[in-house]
Amino acid sequence: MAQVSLKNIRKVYPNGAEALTPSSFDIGDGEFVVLVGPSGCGKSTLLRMVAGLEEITEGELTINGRVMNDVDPADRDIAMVFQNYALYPHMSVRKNIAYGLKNRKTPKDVIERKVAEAAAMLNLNEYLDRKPSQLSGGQRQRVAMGRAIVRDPALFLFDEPLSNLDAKLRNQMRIEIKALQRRLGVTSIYVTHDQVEAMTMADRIIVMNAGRIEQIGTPAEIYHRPASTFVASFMGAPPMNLISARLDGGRVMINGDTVLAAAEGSGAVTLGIRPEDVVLGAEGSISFHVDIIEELGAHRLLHGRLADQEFTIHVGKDVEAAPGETRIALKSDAITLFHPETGKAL
Amino acid sequence: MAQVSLKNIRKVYPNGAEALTPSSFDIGDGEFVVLVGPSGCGKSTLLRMVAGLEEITEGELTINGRVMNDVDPADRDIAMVFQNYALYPHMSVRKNIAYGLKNRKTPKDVIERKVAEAAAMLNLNEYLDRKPSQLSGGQRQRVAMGRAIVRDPALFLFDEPLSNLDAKLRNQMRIEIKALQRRLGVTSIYVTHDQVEAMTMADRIIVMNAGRIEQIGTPAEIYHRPASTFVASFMGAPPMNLISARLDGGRVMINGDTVLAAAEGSGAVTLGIRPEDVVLGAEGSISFHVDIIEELGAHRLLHGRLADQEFTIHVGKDVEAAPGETRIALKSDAITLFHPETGKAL
Amino acid sequence: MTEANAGVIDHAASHTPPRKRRIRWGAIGDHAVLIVGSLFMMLPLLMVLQMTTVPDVEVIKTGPSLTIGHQLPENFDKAMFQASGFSGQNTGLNMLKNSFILGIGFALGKILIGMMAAYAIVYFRMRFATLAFWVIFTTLLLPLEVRILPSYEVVQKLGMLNTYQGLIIPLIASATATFFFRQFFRSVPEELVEAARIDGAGPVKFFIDILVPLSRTMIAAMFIIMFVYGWNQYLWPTMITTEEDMFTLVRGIKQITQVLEGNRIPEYGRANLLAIIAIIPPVMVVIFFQSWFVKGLTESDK
Amino acid sequence: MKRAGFTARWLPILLLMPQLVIIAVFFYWPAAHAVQSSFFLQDPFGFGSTFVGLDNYKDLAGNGEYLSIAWFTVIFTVLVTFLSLSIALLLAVKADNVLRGAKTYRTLLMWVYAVAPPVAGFIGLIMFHQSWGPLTELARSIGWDFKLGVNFNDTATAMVIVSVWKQVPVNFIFFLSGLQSIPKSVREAALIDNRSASGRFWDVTFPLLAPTGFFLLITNITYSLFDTFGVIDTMVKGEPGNNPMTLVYKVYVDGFRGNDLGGSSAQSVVLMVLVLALTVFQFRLVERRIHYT
Amino acid sequence: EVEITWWHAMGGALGDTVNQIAEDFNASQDDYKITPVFKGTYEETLTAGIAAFRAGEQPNILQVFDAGAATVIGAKGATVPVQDLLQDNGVEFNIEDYISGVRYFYADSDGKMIGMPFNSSSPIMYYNVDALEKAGVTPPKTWEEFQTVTAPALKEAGYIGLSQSHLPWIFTENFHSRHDLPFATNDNGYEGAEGTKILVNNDAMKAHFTAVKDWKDKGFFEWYGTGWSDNQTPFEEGKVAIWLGSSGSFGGLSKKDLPFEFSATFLPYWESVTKEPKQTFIGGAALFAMAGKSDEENKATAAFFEFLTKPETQYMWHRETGYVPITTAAYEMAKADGHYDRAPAAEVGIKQLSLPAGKHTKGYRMGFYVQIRDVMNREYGRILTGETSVEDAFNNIETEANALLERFAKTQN
Ligand SMILES: Nc1ncnc2c1ncn2[C@@H]1O[C@H](COP(=O)(O)OP(=O)(O)OP(=O)(O)O)[C@@H](O)[C@H]1O
Ligand SMILES: Nc1ncnc2c1ncn2[C@@H]1O[C@H](COP(=O)(O)OP(=O)(O)OP(=O)(O)O)[C@@H](O)[C@H]1O
Ligand SMILES: O=P(O)(O)OC[C@H](O)CO
Ligand SMILES: [Mg+2]
Ligand SMILES: [Mg+2]
Repeated sequence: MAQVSLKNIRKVYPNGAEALTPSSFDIGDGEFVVLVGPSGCGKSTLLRMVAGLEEITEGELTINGRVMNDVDPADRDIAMVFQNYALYPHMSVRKNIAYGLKNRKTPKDVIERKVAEAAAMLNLNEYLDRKPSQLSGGQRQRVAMGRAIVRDPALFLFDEPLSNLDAKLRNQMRIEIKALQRRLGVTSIYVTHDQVEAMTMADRIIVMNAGRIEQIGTPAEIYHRPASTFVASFMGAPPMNLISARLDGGRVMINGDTVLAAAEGSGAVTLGIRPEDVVLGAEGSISFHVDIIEELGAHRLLHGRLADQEFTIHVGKDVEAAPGETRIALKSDAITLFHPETGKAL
Repeated sequence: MAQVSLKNIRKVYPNGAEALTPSSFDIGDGEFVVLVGPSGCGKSTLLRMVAGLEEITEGELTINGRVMNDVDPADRDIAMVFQNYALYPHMSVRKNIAYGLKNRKTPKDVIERKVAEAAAMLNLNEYLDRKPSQLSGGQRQRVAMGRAIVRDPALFLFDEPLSNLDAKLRNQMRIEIKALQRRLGVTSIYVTHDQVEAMTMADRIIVMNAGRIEQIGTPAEIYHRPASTFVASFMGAPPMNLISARLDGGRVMINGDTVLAAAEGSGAVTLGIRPEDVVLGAEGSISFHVDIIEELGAHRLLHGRLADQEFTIHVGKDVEAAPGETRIALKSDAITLFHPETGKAL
Repeated sequence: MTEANAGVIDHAASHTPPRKRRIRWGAIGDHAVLIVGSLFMMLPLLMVLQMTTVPDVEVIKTGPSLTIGHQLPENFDKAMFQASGFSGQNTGLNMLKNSFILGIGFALGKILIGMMAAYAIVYFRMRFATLAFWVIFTTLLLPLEVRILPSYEVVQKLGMLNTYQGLIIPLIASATATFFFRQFFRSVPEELVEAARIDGAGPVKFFIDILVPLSRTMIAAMFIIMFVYGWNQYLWPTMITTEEDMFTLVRGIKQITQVLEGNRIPEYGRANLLAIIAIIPPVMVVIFFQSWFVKGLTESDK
Repeated sequence: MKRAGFTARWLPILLLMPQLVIIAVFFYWPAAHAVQSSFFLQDPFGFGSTFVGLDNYKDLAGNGEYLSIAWFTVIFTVLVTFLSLSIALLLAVKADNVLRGAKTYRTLLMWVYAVAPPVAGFIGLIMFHQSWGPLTELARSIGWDFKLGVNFNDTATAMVIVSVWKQVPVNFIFFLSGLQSIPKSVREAALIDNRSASGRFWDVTFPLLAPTGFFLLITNITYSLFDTFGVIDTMVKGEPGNNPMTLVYKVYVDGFRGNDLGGSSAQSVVLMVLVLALTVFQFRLVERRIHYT
Repeated sequence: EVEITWWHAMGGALGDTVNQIAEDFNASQDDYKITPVFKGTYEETLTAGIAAFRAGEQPNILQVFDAGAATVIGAKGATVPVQDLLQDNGVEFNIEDYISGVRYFYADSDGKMIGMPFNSSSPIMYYNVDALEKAGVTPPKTWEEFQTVTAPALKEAGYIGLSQSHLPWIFTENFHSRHDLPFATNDNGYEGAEGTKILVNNDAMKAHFTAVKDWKDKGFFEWYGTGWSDNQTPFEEGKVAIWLGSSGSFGGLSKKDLPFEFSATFLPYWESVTKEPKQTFIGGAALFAMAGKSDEENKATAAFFEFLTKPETQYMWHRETGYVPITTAAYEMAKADGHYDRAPAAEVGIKQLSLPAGKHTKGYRMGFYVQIRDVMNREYGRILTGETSVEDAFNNIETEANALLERFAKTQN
């Protein structure tokens, strides 16, 4: 178990690229923190600095109060699951899992027991003597997990561990990892660019963008109170609708229709609303044109245009809908307003 | 445009493996048919036989009434999009797209026009002179599409074209492909093992399992009236709940609670119900234990146990829920019953 | 062994304001080993080069030394433009030409024939595939040396003594390039041939339009390996060329070093310079293509 | 064979033709000829010959000198292969480690690749010259009275050193590419799992180089057996005497110098069989080798 | 103009002289043109010639050395005997014109000359005049003198007494002729390959090598390897006072501008073996006219041979290289020209060849002799490095050589 603290950590690569502007945050004992953000925003860089695989340019990294900047990766008591598993291709599953323990001079019987436990937990019993090349993607993923968990580390690091899996397996593994972390109570940092993973697994989410931290918060905060249009559009599938609106005399207007009655300030504003917070119905105050209906079994997505801007609505499977003109209303308590230029939440 | 018809098509590989038991179906002009099924069930085999890349062991394949069994792939007037795109790595995007036309001795100016049209349609204008290695996954995917559409083929074949993309891009491409096919009206066969793709794109879905066709039907039929437990559990994410029940005197009982009043027959039965067809509430007739709540933003999944069997419920984001004991009701019109052994719908 | 990532850390360190500057003994050790290794490889060549700059009389007395003399231009003239034989045709220049013809002809021939055969083996369903495979690959590791006398007679029977064909073709009769191309073709994604077939490309078109361009780096790697191999041939050219205008450099050097055994002042300057000249073209090829070479080798192993 | 191979009937035959014809004419025909000659004793000029059955082979088997040359060949091959592989591996690992100057080292280390074996032998003669060879002097400075061409072991040492020197660059290049194709993340995983650098090397890097290593092993064995011919020929200065020599050089000495066609053909056949076994071994292993991806 | 080729093994300064002869011949007439090609060592030249002959691509003239004589002469039909060649083409031939030592080495058992002696040499003793003076000794006449007087004094003076350049040629073949010992059965092999056995395993030889090894241990003698120049170089460097080499090396040595004065004299002999030392075998090589050539070309070859035997050509060759003049006429011309007054050492070779002949001094004729020499070299090397005993070495040489002779006999059917 560990508390991890980053103080003004900054990373400049030898070629001069600043992959991370000075950033700070603390992670509590047993907490599960998810780093999300688009490709190239610096997630892996941050994680790799914590792991010790990348030198820290500036700032201080402490784990349980001890400064770790110059400590060897093997001495940080961490376990890491790599995006592409990074299994040792020439070792059997058993050896892969045991390797980290062996190097820590764990007694043979302890190793055996731990490997057996992990294998049982991950349903890998039958595969212990296979080589990684003989496993399917999901099985490999589980071996990578096994290698991490047998170690009982103070800190788990995950770098997009599920991104190579197909959707079905990804769903399944997501639940397993989360359950496992709960059970073991190990502090974890989890990198992903998949917002579903972030939402379902995190205690807290850190949203990054272009080397900066955009927002830190619980999944609900991030989802419902995004700190910027970036966060709003990055989280959620489909993402929050962002529509240009005008704020005028306490009212927010789109194309002349009032959508929200009580707001302060005036001038151009960006209005954000999640597709599921839109109500479809003749009584709605705004007109909306449905172009495509996506049937997703449990619900439907109506893609269309509102005041000539793209707009998506999420409706239950029982709600009647057809392409063409219709009317909608926005749930007023679900509306977030953003500064039209900076994109920051107002 | 083409009508495709398979009559008792069978495939035995040289090593004796029967990848496809004799199967028949017809595809109408302009229809979009999706083949789904787990890995190894024979989807690619079937598609490749249609393409002419694999010899047909038995049966007859006709396209527009003409028997095609022995016709060269190049002469079948088809275009195929491969799982990993199979772009020619050394050719520019433009050349990749034009290659098939060039081989058919299409005049230069026609090629140019067609490539320009396709590029415009797929938003590839700026990339025409790049090599595939300089493109992102989504862009490559679009090049692969471009290569197929310039050909104006009678038949499109897609073999898991999206499975290498990340979730976000996959969602986006899914919509684009479907829109394109609508626009061009070309008959299409689309292989996937992703049920979301199948549900959203198909006019008709063919569900395969272990070399056999399990069910053919519209997405709604497949989703709501699965012909077997296999189809039920394969389609939908999360999949349909399948619970052992007893049919007794016209009633379906789980653990002594009646869940459905009007049914014929008697004895053990498997009851299927989709997670979204379960109603949560104190007035529910059945008791359910919630273990984990997955917060998905727009909705939540409650994973738990019903009569000691795994069970998942889909609830809106506004529905109150907490781990622990609760009560549920099943929407009776949404229940499907299956034979407990054969798994066929009753 | 030192830390596998020492280089990475070392590199980044230069941009870090010195917190606690750790001396990277590992990195220093790495460099030390590499420097010693480079010296081991290069020093002999440098010594040979030095010896071409001083008069032969001095060389026979002292061997390589640190003095740089003025003999180089004269030796160069001797090596390149003066024939060592009666016919006046085996000048360094002429031998250089022959070496190029042998090196390039051999490399190209081998690549062409190897590619064609590998293509047939990998991409076609054939009845006698296994037989063809073994017939070809039995020759993989067997060099000409062990059957050189009968080979000589065959070449003679075909009237190819003292011809470039006679020099080149028998050397091509082994399957190394075919083997490499086969390995490479097998690693080319299956879908490419399928896509091409659907795009209406027949076997010839596929080969020329897709496979050959795809094999570029592999061809480059092969070219280097084969060029160097052909260029460095010694015994075979010695046998097969009896006319001095057909001599290659390596064969010529041997003749000159043999003179070291003779009765007058050994022509160290000329021999050494020819040795250096014989090294330069293949080295240029290696260095010029090196990134492709390494890439070709790496990719072929996928 | 590709799954969707072409079915054309004549084209593949046409494609194979050049290779098959060349192999038939310049490989199988001479090889068959060698086999045939090995059963005869032949006048060098080709005027007379006597069928002697297996005598030539029996003579070999009973010839102590031949057997000790075979034994020397084994030792020489093992030494050259082992040393050139291990030095190259060491250098490749180091070159892979350093970022600064990596390209310079690589270029410097590649040069000798282009040196022809006889030229390497010639350079060896200079380096080990009896009166002023720099390496002779080096040896003398440590009290080793090195005598090329006189002392069997000294000559063998020089031959090994020159052969290794010539071969290190090729191995280096292959090892370096091999190292560079090991996924970075696997090495990083090891960094977390094992704090000992040498442990990481032997547990992870080394086994992952195995395919490259195996391929090189075969190449180096054939190099030591055959391509060192030029080195040896130059270093013995045309006089075998009591100098070390390998089997292929012995073929040359008996067949070329001595014009004993029957005897040297028998030796050729022995070598061919040996190498054939090596080829089969290579294919069985290479084809079966685990694909680590 | 008829063109003919000549493959030879004359490298370095010798090669230059060969080229000179060829140019002179080409310039002397307009009907023929000869092109000499250097083919490497004697062994390589012979092999190249044989391979080419089998291929039908043989040169007109092939230089074959003493050790290859049995091979080329045994293969009847490979060459045109020079005697026939000359006579058929109207060139006068009289074997008596040749000096006695060279007449029969390259002749068949009937005494017909098959190969044309060209570069005939004799192993002689070169010595460093300065060194011997310094040590206060004269060149040794006998090995007894060498080991008791010369060598110790030279050692005292800081020299290694002796080195030599060809153990089989000097210390074996010529050892036999100098002491008039039989070298092989069947009249040294002249009577045919069948049943010929080598007689090298005799007490005189063994005693000699025992002595040589002893000298080496005492620092009287040094052995620098099997290569010719390995052993010549230390003499040139002034480290070694006496060197046994070929009279054919004389030209080269003279041109080298050595930092000391050198001279030469006869090869020493063991007084304990004979009191009447005989002549030595001729060394070097002869030119063979290869068979299978057109009459025209043969005519050209004959013309060249005629040119070659001219006293002027022979004298020039002798003067430039040190190889002996093969005809009496040439010898006389050299004498008349005062060549030997200027360089007395140049005469040593021919004088030694003109010493009284013995029963076994005509020459020797053994097949696979190149390999037999290799065996000797190997075993001698082992004796000198202490890897084997003299006894074992000679047993080995005898066994292996006889096996080779037997094999060779089988090839001659
Ligand atoms: N070794 C390096 N040298 C220079 N720049 C680098 C290096 N590694 C990464 N970068 C740059 O640093 C930035 C952050 O990279 P990082 O790998 O942390 O992104 P990421 O958020 O993990 O992206 P992804 O989701 O694609 O994995 C990128 O712009 C990248 O190009
Ligand atoms: N060339 C072949 N030889 C023998 N068996 C084969 C061959 N190709 C495929 N099979 C087998 O045929 C069956 C069907 O394979 P197919 O590739 O059609 O599956 P799929 O449904 O496309 O699976 P996936 O979703 O994994 O692509 C599998 O059991 C497979 O192992
Ligand atoms: O050096 P040469 O020419 O005198 O020859 C010496 C011996 O006879 C060679 O066999
Ligand atoms: Mg990353
Ligand atoms: Mg498939």
